[in-house]
Amino acid sequence: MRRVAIVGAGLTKFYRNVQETPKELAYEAAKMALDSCEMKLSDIDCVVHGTAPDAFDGVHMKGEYLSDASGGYRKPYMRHFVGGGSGVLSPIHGWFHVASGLFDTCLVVAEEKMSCAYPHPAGAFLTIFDHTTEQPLYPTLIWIFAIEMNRFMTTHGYRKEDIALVAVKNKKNAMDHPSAQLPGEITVQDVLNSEIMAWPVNRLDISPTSDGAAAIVLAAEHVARRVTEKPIWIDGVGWALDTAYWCTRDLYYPDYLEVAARQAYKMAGIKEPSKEIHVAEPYDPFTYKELHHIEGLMLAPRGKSVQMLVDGVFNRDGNLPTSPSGGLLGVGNPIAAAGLMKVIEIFLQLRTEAGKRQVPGKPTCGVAQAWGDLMQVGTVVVLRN
Amino acid sequence: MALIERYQKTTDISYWPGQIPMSYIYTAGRAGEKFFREIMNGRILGARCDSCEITYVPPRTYCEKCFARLEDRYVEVGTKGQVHTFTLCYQSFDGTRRETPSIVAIIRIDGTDGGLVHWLGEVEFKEVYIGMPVEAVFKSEGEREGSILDVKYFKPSR
Amino acid sequence: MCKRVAIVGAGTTGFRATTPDVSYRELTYEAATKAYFEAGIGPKEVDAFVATSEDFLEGYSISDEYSPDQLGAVLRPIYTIPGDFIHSLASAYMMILSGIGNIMVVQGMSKASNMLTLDEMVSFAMDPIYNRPLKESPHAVAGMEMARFLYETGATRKQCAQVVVKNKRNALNNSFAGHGALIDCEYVLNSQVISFPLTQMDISPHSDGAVVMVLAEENTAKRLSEKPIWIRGIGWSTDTPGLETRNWGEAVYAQMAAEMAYKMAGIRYPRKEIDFAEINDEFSYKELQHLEAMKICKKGEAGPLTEMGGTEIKGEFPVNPSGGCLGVGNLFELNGGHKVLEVVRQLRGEAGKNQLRSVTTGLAQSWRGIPTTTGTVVILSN
Amino acid sequence: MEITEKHVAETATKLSINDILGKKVLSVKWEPKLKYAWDNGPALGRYLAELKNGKIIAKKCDKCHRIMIPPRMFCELCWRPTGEWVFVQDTGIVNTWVVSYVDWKATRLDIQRGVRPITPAVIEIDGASKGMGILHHLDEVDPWKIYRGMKVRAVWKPAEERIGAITDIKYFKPME
Repeated sequence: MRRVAIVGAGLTKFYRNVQETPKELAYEAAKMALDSCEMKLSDIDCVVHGTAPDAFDGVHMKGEYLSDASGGYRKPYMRHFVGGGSGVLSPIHGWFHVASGLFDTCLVVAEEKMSCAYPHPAGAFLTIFDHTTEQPLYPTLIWIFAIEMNRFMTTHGYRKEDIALVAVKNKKNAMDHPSAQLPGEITVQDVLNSEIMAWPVNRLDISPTSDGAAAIVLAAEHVARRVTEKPIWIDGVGWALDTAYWCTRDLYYPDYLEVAARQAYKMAGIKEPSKEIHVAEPYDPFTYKELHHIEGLMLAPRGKSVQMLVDGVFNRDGNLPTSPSGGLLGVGNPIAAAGLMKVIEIFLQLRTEAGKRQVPGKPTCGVAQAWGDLMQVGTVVVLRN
Repeated sequence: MALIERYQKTTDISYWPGQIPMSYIYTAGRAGEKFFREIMNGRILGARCDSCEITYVPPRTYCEKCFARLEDRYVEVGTKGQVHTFTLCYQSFDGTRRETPSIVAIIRIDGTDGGLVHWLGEVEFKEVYIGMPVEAVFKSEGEREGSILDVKYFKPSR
Repeated sequence: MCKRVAIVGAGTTGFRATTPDVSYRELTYEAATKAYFEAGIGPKEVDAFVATSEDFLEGYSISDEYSPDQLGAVLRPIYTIPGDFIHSLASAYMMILSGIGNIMVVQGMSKASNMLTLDEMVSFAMDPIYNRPLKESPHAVAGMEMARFLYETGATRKQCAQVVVKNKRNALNNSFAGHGALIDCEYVLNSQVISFPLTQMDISPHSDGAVVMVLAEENTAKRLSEKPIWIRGIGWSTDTPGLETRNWGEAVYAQMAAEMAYKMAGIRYPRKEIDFAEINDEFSYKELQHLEAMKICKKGEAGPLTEMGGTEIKGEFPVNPSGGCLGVGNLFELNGGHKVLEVVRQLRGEAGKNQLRSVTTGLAQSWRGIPTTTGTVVILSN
Repeated sequence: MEITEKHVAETATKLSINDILGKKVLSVKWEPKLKYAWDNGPALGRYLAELKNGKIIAKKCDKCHRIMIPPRMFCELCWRPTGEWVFVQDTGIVNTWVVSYVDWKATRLDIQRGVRPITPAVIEIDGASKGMGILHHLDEVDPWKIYRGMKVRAVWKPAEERIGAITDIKYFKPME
């Protein structure tokens, strides 16, 4: 198997509304990624783009629309898609391109401009549900999270005030992130007192809607060693989807994520994830989701993640820092771009280039993960330096 | 095939109707903002990449070939051009048939590698040819609102 | 390349204008059942799956959610490519080369008949700032491209019409095809003008259907199939998406995708080394334009060659023996799937009355339709 | 190469929605008509037809013996065609639920003025296999007294109003 490394990264500011078109956003991130490793567009053999529903940016076949701005002009260019998991599927899909031996370098871009959907993206969230058996009931995205959170809490006996600590931790971490949309020092009480959206989900349990883009450059070993002294290797990749009949699954545990994580760990030779992984970026569009995913990634035993959170294990200076970037709750959630932002955070952490966000102890192994669709997708990448 | 049971009667067959209810607002963007502000002044803006020797119309913040930043390379390109290709279209964007067809053309703005997709006016379809020189006809100043429709159409120029 | 990869199973429902008796789930299930049966495997033996879909064509805002069940891919590695079927094929091919697994499944599906506002959906792919406010039909883009193509190459409307006549006739002998017909050039030329010079008959009508294929690495392929069809070269490319700056006369995307595939397959003289081709003909002129872009014909040669019957089943270089998009139907993201399927059937000698004599290498090409400039090419050998 | 404030400063220009609506910056509006008629197929077609009759129908897999709702023509786990049709009850238990203060457009309900929160739930249907749930609404219940395992029953629309849709069941209500 060819070794493939991340050698450069770029990322835009995340805001609720930006002036830039989706193309212009994608270009900013892609350009920064190339500049970061002093590569030119002509050094790039192929391009992949990860972006979530067309219904956000409001362009049918938006992968085509975004192609030139992602560096895809007259190059092999391909878009991939697993809803919210697309961001972390991006390095995986880029990895195929390079590991296959067909290409030596790959530019990986992820973009999302949710603010195009005006007055709100509700129609997009409504139409993720089954058109015949569910949409006539007018469900919304928040419900499905609340449904899952409720099941997760009642199964393990978790308390809302403990889960709220995720928002406190991530928003604080985000204060050190230059792209962050919603950083801040808040308290558990702030979360509990924020307006109820759909019990058990309050306003501050939710990540914002955002506009933003992110990009990384992948290279095969012989190129990677030439362009950087600190290549970060993609050592494990995993992804899986569960059934679309989401009401027939027990939502308390993300089986799809465990399947994806086992695939990635096996490839990376990881036997005891909680010991061998030093820093993690689990997907946190909602507070409980970070804990749900920490359990799915087998970084905490089932039913024990909340105690570890309360004990400070997941703090930036804890034993197993999670979302040191500030996560989606703090940095923002331009769906696919947010997933790739998480990969970039692990990349920077392993290069000890995360600045004020740097976790102590020179980490050597990290994992980034995203989730998507109807509580259904797990995408996992294991990185090492 | 592959299924054990299939419909045996046409009258049993059914469908479920629905839609994706969405509406959008798109910002013109960094380059677009500049372009449409100039359109309101009756001018057309392009962006020049010197190393690729390309002039984009409409302007972009980037060169798609070399990824150079072009934001300080916006240039005015004039309002004249040539018909690069054209068609007589009887259909609207939603597929409905139109009584009066419109002449749609790609106008290659002189001295550039880009142009605009727009209508041709003040000309009969059978008089149009590829390479025909044309110029932009703008709405009157008070009517312009920073849109591609501030150009009414292109007409033959002498 | 160190590993060889073959198609060892191909299943389809066939293609019809409407499929009112089954949902998208059953449609894919049928194609998958046939593909797995042909390969002699069950879904549990598959290492990873690739689905092909575009949200607005399925009517979901996140269509990939509904991909796993009908492929038997629940809790398995599967992702979606919003591209052409041949993109997905390339993605699965790269997974095998990467060492992710030995057996991959690729799926594509069209329920075009379920889209009630199809033209609006295609319009929705245009640039929202510069193009959409004109409220012009996407067919105007095809009309303009056709006009420029005829202008640059000297091809005639009659030669384009001949493509329609040929493909619809070929489709009569293809039991999978939904739009076969016996017509003449006059019929095409006299049909209603949509966007001059494009007429109603120059536009391929759409079809429903599904295709599922099983790919395997060499050793596995030889074990699973007596007639493995080898992927010798595959390529994909995207030109600029902007209408304003693109090259209107030539299909550069097809040229670049073909060059990539030829290089991989070690092909230097495509016209000689390839026996026949299934080429995207969503609009009649596209078949001619693509033939020239892929260097199977010189510029300006495709029209006359077609007029002389050179691309007929019995011609010098058969093109679209299946009937193409004009005869089988426009399948949107599945267009490439149908093309690959026909090449596989020809190379296996299973193409029935349209079977070509002693063919060993075939080319399948696709294009993503208006307003894109994305093309894919795959070269297969038996 | 740390990514710093300096790097990202000019990558995106922050606006408020009022900058766009107030035309401080230029924009274009668009409302696409994205309409469909999805073929139900034999499984969902029968499901909807039986809902019109005031009944809930499921389908059984002969191999894993799951009685599945909504019914499907094939078992996605065993990868084989399903077997017999089975009528299940219109009662069930609450698996998990939500007390929602927002509707599907994320508009806040006027709870202060007495508008009842929306209470969607996953309801495991009696007669189907364990864990087989459907999404539906709960009503005629104090939202804060819903609990896991609560027994509920479907409240149907009158026969003449039923059209063959999931909404032929108005909602589920507690059995006590």
